[in-house]
Amino acid sequence: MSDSLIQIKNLSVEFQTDDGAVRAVKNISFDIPRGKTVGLVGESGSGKSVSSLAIMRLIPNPPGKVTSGEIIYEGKDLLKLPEAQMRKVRGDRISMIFQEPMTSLNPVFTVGDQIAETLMLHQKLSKAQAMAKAEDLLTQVGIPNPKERIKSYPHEMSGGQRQRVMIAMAIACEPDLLIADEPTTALDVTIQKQILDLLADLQKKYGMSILFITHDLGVIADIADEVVVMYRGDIVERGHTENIFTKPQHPYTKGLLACRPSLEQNARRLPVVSDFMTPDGKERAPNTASTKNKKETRVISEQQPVLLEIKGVKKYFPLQTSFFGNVKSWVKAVDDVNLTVRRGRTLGLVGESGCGKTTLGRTLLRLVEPTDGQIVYNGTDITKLDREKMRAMRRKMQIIFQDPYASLNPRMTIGAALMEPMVIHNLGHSRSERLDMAADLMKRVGLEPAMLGRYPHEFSGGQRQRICIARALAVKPEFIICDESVSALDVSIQAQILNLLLDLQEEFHLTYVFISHDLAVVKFIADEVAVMYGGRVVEMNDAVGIYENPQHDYTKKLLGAIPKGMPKHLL
Amino acid sequence: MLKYALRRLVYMIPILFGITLVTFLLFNVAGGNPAIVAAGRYATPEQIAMIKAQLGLDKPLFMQYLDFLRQIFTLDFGYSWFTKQKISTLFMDGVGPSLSITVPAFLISLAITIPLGLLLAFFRKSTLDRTILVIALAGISISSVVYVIAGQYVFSYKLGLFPISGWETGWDTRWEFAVLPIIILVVLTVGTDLLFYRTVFLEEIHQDYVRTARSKGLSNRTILWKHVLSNSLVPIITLVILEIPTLLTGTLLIESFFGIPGLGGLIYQSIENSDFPVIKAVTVMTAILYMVFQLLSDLLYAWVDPKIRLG
Amino acid sequence: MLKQRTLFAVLAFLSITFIASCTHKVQIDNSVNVELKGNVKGLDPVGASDLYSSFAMSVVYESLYQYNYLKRPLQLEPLLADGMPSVSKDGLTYTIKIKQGVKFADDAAFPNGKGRELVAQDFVYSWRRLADPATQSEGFWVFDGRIKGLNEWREEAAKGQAKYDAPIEGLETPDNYTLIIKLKKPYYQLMYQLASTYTSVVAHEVVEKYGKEFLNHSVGTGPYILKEWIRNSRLSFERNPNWRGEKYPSEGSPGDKEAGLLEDAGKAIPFADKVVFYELPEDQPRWLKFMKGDTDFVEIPKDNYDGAVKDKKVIPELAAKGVGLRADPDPDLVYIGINMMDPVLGKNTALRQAMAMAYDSDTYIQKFYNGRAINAQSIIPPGVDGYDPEYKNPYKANNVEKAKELLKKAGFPDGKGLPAFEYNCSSSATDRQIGEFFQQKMAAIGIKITIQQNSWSQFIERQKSKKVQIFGVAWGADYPDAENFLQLLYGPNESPGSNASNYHNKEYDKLYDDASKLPPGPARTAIYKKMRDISATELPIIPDANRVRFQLFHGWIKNFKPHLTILNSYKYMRVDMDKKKELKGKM
Amino acid sequence: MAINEAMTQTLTMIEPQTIKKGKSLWTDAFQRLRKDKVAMVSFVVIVFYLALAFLCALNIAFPNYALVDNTIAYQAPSADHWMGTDIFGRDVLARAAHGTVTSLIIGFFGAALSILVGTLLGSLAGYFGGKVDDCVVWFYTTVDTIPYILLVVAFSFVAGHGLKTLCLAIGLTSWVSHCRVIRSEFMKQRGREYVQGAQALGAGHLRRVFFHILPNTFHLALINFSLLFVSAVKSEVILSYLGLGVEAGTPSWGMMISDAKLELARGVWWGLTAATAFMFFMVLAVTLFNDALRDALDPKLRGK
Repeated sequence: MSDSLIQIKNLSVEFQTDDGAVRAVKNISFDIPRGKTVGLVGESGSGKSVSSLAIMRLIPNPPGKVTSGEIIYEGKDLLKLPEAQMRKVRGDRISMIFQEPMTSLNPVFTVGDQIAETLMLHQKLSKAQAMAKAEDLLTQVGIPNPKERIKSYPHEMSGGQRQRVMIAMAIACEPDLLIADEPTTALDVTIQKQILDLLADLQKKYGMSILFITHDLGVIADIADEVVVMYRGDIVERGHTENIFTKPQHPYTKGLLACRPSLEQNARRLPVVSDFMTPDGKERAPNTASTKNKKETRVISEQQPVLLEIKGVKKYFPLQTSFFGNVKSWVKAVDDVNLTVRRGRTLGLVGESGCGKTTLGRTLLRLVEPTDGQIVYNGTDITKLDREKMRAMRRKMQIIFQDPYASLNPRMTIGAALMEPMVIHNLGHSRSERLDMAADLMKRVGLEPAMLGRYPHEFSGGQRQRICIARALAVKPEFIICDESVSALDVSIQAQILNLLLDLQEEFHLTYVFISHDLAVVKFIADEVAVMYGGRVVEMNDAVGIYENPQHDYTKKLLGAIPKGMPKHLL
Repeated sequence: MLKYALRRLVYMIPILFGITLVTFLLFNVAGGNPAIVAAGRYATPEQIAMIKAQLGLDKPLFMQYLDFLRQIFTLDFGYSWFTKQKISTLFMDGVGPSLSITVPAFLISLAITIPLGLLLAFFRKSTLDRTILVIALAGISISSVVYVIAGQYVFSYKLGLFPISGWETGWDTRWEFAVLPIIILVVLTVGTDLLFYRTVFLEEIHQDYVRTARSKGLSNRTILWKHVLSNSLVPIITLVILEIPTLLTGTLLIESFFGIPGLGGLIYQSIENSDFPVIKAVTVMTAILYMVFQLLSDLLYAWVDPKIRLG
Repeated sequence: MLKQRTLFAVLAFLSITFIASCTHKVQIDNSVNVELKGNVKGLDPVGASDLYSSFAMSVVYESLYQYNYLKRPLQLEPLLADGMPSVSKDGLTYTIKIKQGVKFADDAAFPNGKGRELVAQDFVYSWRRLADPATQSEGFWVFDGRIKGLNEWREEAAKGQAKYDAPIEGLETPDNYTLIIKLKKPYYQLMYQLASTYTSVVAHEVVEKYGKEFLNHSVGTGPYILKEWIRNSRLSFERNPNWRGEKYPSEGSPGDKEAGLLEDAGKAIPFADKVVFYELPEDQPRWLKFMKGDTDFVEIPKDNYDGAVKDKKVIPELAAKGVGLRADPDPDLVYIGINMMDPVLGKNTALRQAMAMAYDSDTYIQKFYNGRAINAQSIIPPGVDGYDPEYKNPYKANNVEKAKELLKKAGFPDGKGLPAFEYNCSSSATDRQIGEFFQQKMAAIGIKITIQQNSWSQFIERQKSKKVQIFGVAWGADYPDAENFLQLLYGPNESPGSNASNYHNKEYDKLYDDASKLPPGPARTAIYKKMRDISATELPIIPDANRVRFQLFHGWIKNFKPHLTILNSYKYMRVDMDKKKELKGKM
Repeated sequence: MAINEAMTQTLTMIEPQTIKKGKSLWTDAFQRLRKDKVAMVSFVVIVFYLALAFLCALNIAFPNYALVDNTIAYQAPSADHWMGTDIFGRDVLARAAHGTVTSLIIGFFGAALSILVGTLLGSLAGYFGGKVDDCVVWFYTTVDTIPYILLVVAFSFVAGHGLKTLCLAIGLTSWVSHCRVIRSEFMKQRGREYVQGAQALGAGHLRRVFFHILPNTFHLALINFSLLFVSAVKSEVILSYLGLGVEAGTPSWGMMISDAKLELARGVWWGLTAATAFMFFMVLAVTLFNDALRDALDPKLRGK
């Protein structure tokens, strides 16, 4: 009892929405031991963020309300504390960092001011003393030449650096508890590693407890001492990290662990949560037959001729234009890329944000006009085609975007969205015929045809991505670019979509170019993998080969940064 | 910064050119023949022709347009056709009274609406927010003409608190005449400004950095006054700067009704008498001022919002 | 803390100005305060085209003659002239003596700042300025085609720079105090023109020194000098220290003595130290300013009449405050003009007669002038020779039945087959209401009228370029002679001249030419009556009303006998200071 | 795989015709509107005004609005004339009621014209960018800098006075604000994935603009329409005061209010009160409804 810093006892939180009250957290209880890191894991909508906000009493009052429970800290129930005293706790004894570094810092104040503000508020330091302490804090969180950086503004720093500033602000008053709500989700995997290491060092140095909230089990394995798994507002499982990872009890935890594509195994199909648990939470014996068979590297056969050749493709964006408009300097987004894609196979394009993979994808479909180079599709160089011929070509090449919410017209029913490509390329002669084709497509991607009348906002992220796939299939394409098509989805949904893409590839022997920053996903789905960095392809090899013996040191650095997915001491 | 200012200035040339062209066409082509009016009650065709020559209206349109451009560059707009007064003096005489009504009203309205807007945004959806909102909307729903007419009748005549109309040029004596018009102008503008500021602050309050500030344990007042207000300065500056040129043209209604010799009255009078040189001069002057303040607001952006790098 | 401080600053500012405004001192000074219904354009005699500028200039500039302040009907008397002119038998040559020792007001333009003595050459200079095209003067009509050599000089001046030293045959100055005017044909209205503001005298030194700014820098021979002008708001004039002086008239018309208008007979004028003109275009502020006592007299707007006057007498509350009432008929005519060049209206006399018959001037006068006007029967207004009070225009009987018969006679029974006619007026609210009234009256017999409003100058322009069918307009006399109204229908004066109806009647024009050859007398009056009869039956214009000016004045203003044509009446007005102190307190 | 097979078998029996109707953004917005009491009250008031205008136009309601009777001019409110009579003895209440017709016409056509011009130019500038954008920006900055009154006056020089010119004048001088909004919205939507997706499907410019972007800016047009409607009704009053109002004789609130400048000093307050009251409730209703509409339609504000 004595070594736990904070006890949360049957806490529940409700939100008033348009159609009645929604219980986001259903009387959960867990403790946070002193000096330890507790990992709070669950998919979106599981209530993990809401619980952390409840500790800090930051739940926005008009819609949300804590309906029951206590949060005991140093003998006092934080929920009952008067606001004035709670303010003294916030930022001083308990502090918090958030997911979006880009918008969490005040854009119009310097970094130094924002850190100093906490010190001056809680420790009554003078401006000069606070600034000096801020400088020291910046060094602690690993920001180079803090003297100048103190005076710079948030927009002048990278995402990673901004997260470091947030951490500096949080630990300024050496709090007992640091709550980290998905701090690394928005960062690239290499930077994510540095932040996790930093948090671990600071924890040792100040002996503070950390409540680390994330949906990524790999990260939990790296950093957490204990794990709490949440599902739809309930805690389904709790325990030491090793037990959770080696001997998961609850079917949901099992499903969550299994459906993660991992670097070590070469599964042919990914199990999904529903393989382990019925929708109402009961255990289900998984028939692991289909998931057992290994994925062999499919040898290139004759039926798989070269479908797409990318020769010396470049795409430069003007950075600075002089007074009269002639460009002085360029951003080389895609710099002389040469690749080939064979029919029926999947080429993985992997790299961190800003490496040019998305721009390349858009250029292949001429959604963005290439500055130079040729794109030869089945023998014809599409960069030379005029509008009319290009339109015909577009039937064969399709794209699926990352953000399911933005890729469907919010004011068009799903049926209309599916039928639009048919109308454009006049497939099917009458409306009823097109309706039937649309119904087939819905079935094909595992959705009820009866939902054709619905609108995008009435579907979940995963369902919407299925609709986008169905829309792409409407024109019976040969080649589809998946631009980060699963990155925005929860792990379990991600697995369903990846399985669907593989089935479709087999059935319609489609050719994919799969773009992603998540190496594990690319390894699972791709036949060949190209690693991009700074607008260039630095290495290309088959999926298994790229992991076994990476050549280029950037690829090595990339692979090294990925959380192993198993607690360190077990590897 | 200078390069940006220079480029903005170059960008203004076509706009200024556009305005002079539109104003010129609007009045010279559509405006009819003012010489007839200037010839008086006993006009004869010869006299009209003579006056037309004097006013330079017999020159081809293109030449007239060149004269107009020359006037703009030398800022000497010649003489009013109707009153024969020098236009630049008319303009200078009018600026003083107009500004002494609009500037104080503008400042008072700012001093009321910004704190109130912040308050409403903070207590959004509360009864206080809804009641003040409905009152502001009700205020806007009554036409400004009603405020001016009823205002003068009730306050000046019935209650006798203020002089009915007239003006004094003395910097100490003019306030006696300016108080009621200022109060009416404040009442007219406070409604719309309050709604705008409330939406601006509402926008900012939902941002992530406010949640971070709250998590640092800052009090509501500091969050509002330090963080939210400083971030809302950009949209606020846009509105404030865009309103400044309108300050100059004064308020047509209030000036013509309270007998205040401002620019608003000048515009109304020149319209009534088809006094084109005055109309054209006032339009071009307001346009130039509008653009100068536009540039000013862009430069202010950079000072207030470091994100906007003026390269 | 920031918030409190700004709120506090705002409250402080408001309270200071509030207190300042309540304690504005009640000025009791020896000044005549006049309200003008429009803004003054400028103070240059050649630009005296509008009434308001003329009123303001009348205290500074003087002409050869002026109207006697009290005698009605109006009689001319010498002002700067030394006695009446001696006119040659053929009426073509006028010899005028100039008063000696008359000085211009002091001004920097004169050598060592002292106003120099007035000489005859000053008049020739002033009248050349009137003719000079560069001044774009609207007043040249007073001499246009009348004085030998002046029109030729004007054409010459139009070509290049006007030569002010070139001799003009018709204007000679044998010595400094004699002026000889030679006319092309007899022009009996000349005497009136020599009393108008257009022909008042200016000094060439002042014009040359101030050039285009002369209109803001008036230097004349009059009793007052300009002290301050806040444009579009207020002009104040102060007593001219070295004015030659003038006496208040010792006799007037019958009834003046009893009305106390001869108390100051023979005394030196001007009585008031200051004359202040307030430029107030809007009715409501003008009326409220008088009720507060800030101005001395006011023309009663139609909407405030019932609140101030009951059956031609001031209501008791105002009488208690010492407010008096004056009613003076003006030589002025409000009429509805019909464009005779219109194919339908112009050709069909019976149609015009029907419209006149259907029109109801009495209700018009009741509604828009609260009964303060006379139902005009013909083009000749009261107060000029040729006016016959008993004359009744047969077509002004306002008889709807007769009107319908006339309409049937005109070939359009109950208005069938008639196109809609357009009634034009200015954009003021009262003019619009008058338009609606006309529309209603015509609708009663089946004539459709649409109303087109324009800004004042647009309305004038459409009228002068013959684009209007029917229009509501008024004509104030420039000089007290029926000719000033009869010329409204004289053929050669068609638009853009003053004959806005573009009426051409050979017999009427011949009579007009004969009359202009005759000096004022019974023969000329007989011709005027014949012309009146022609216009009364042909009805190129429907005479509507002759307005009587009802003015309220405060108890402290003495010698108040206004007349529209007498502009320089302020020098005769006296302020009873202790009465003003007593009455002002009650406002 | 098992899951997919299971689902496909069970579903073949369902016929496509039994497609359940989805709840579009519009229905969702209107449902939320129905819950907002203030919005409902304002909606009822607006419907009342529309009905009144309709009845007046057909001369069913207040047919006596043009009945002249000079004997009873400027009568105070009494039993047979609830709001008294005007200068020609006409019933003030009837004229105020008929004034609704004029204001609705000016408000509706003025606002519709502004929306049309604003959307057209805004979409051109926002969608194509580059030279087209520069031209449109140049044009609307020019129009926006010229004082509003001068534009309306110049307009009435050319086209004379009257209801038609008033609608045109107001419509063609107040489209700039909407144009700016549509331009920035088009710029934002042009880059969105669903538009690029349509392009990938082979949709040309026309289809992308009319089927995709425009429907997603329609909610802005609706909100701006009610704002412009209110400003049109209010500018009619100011223009009537300046003598640029509707033809004399047509009943209009603007005329009644600007006549008050003459009548107030003589104690005739009912003309001003009637017109101001009628206008007050309509403008307030439209403004409150617009405020509620803005919250209901604006996706960002959902639930906050």
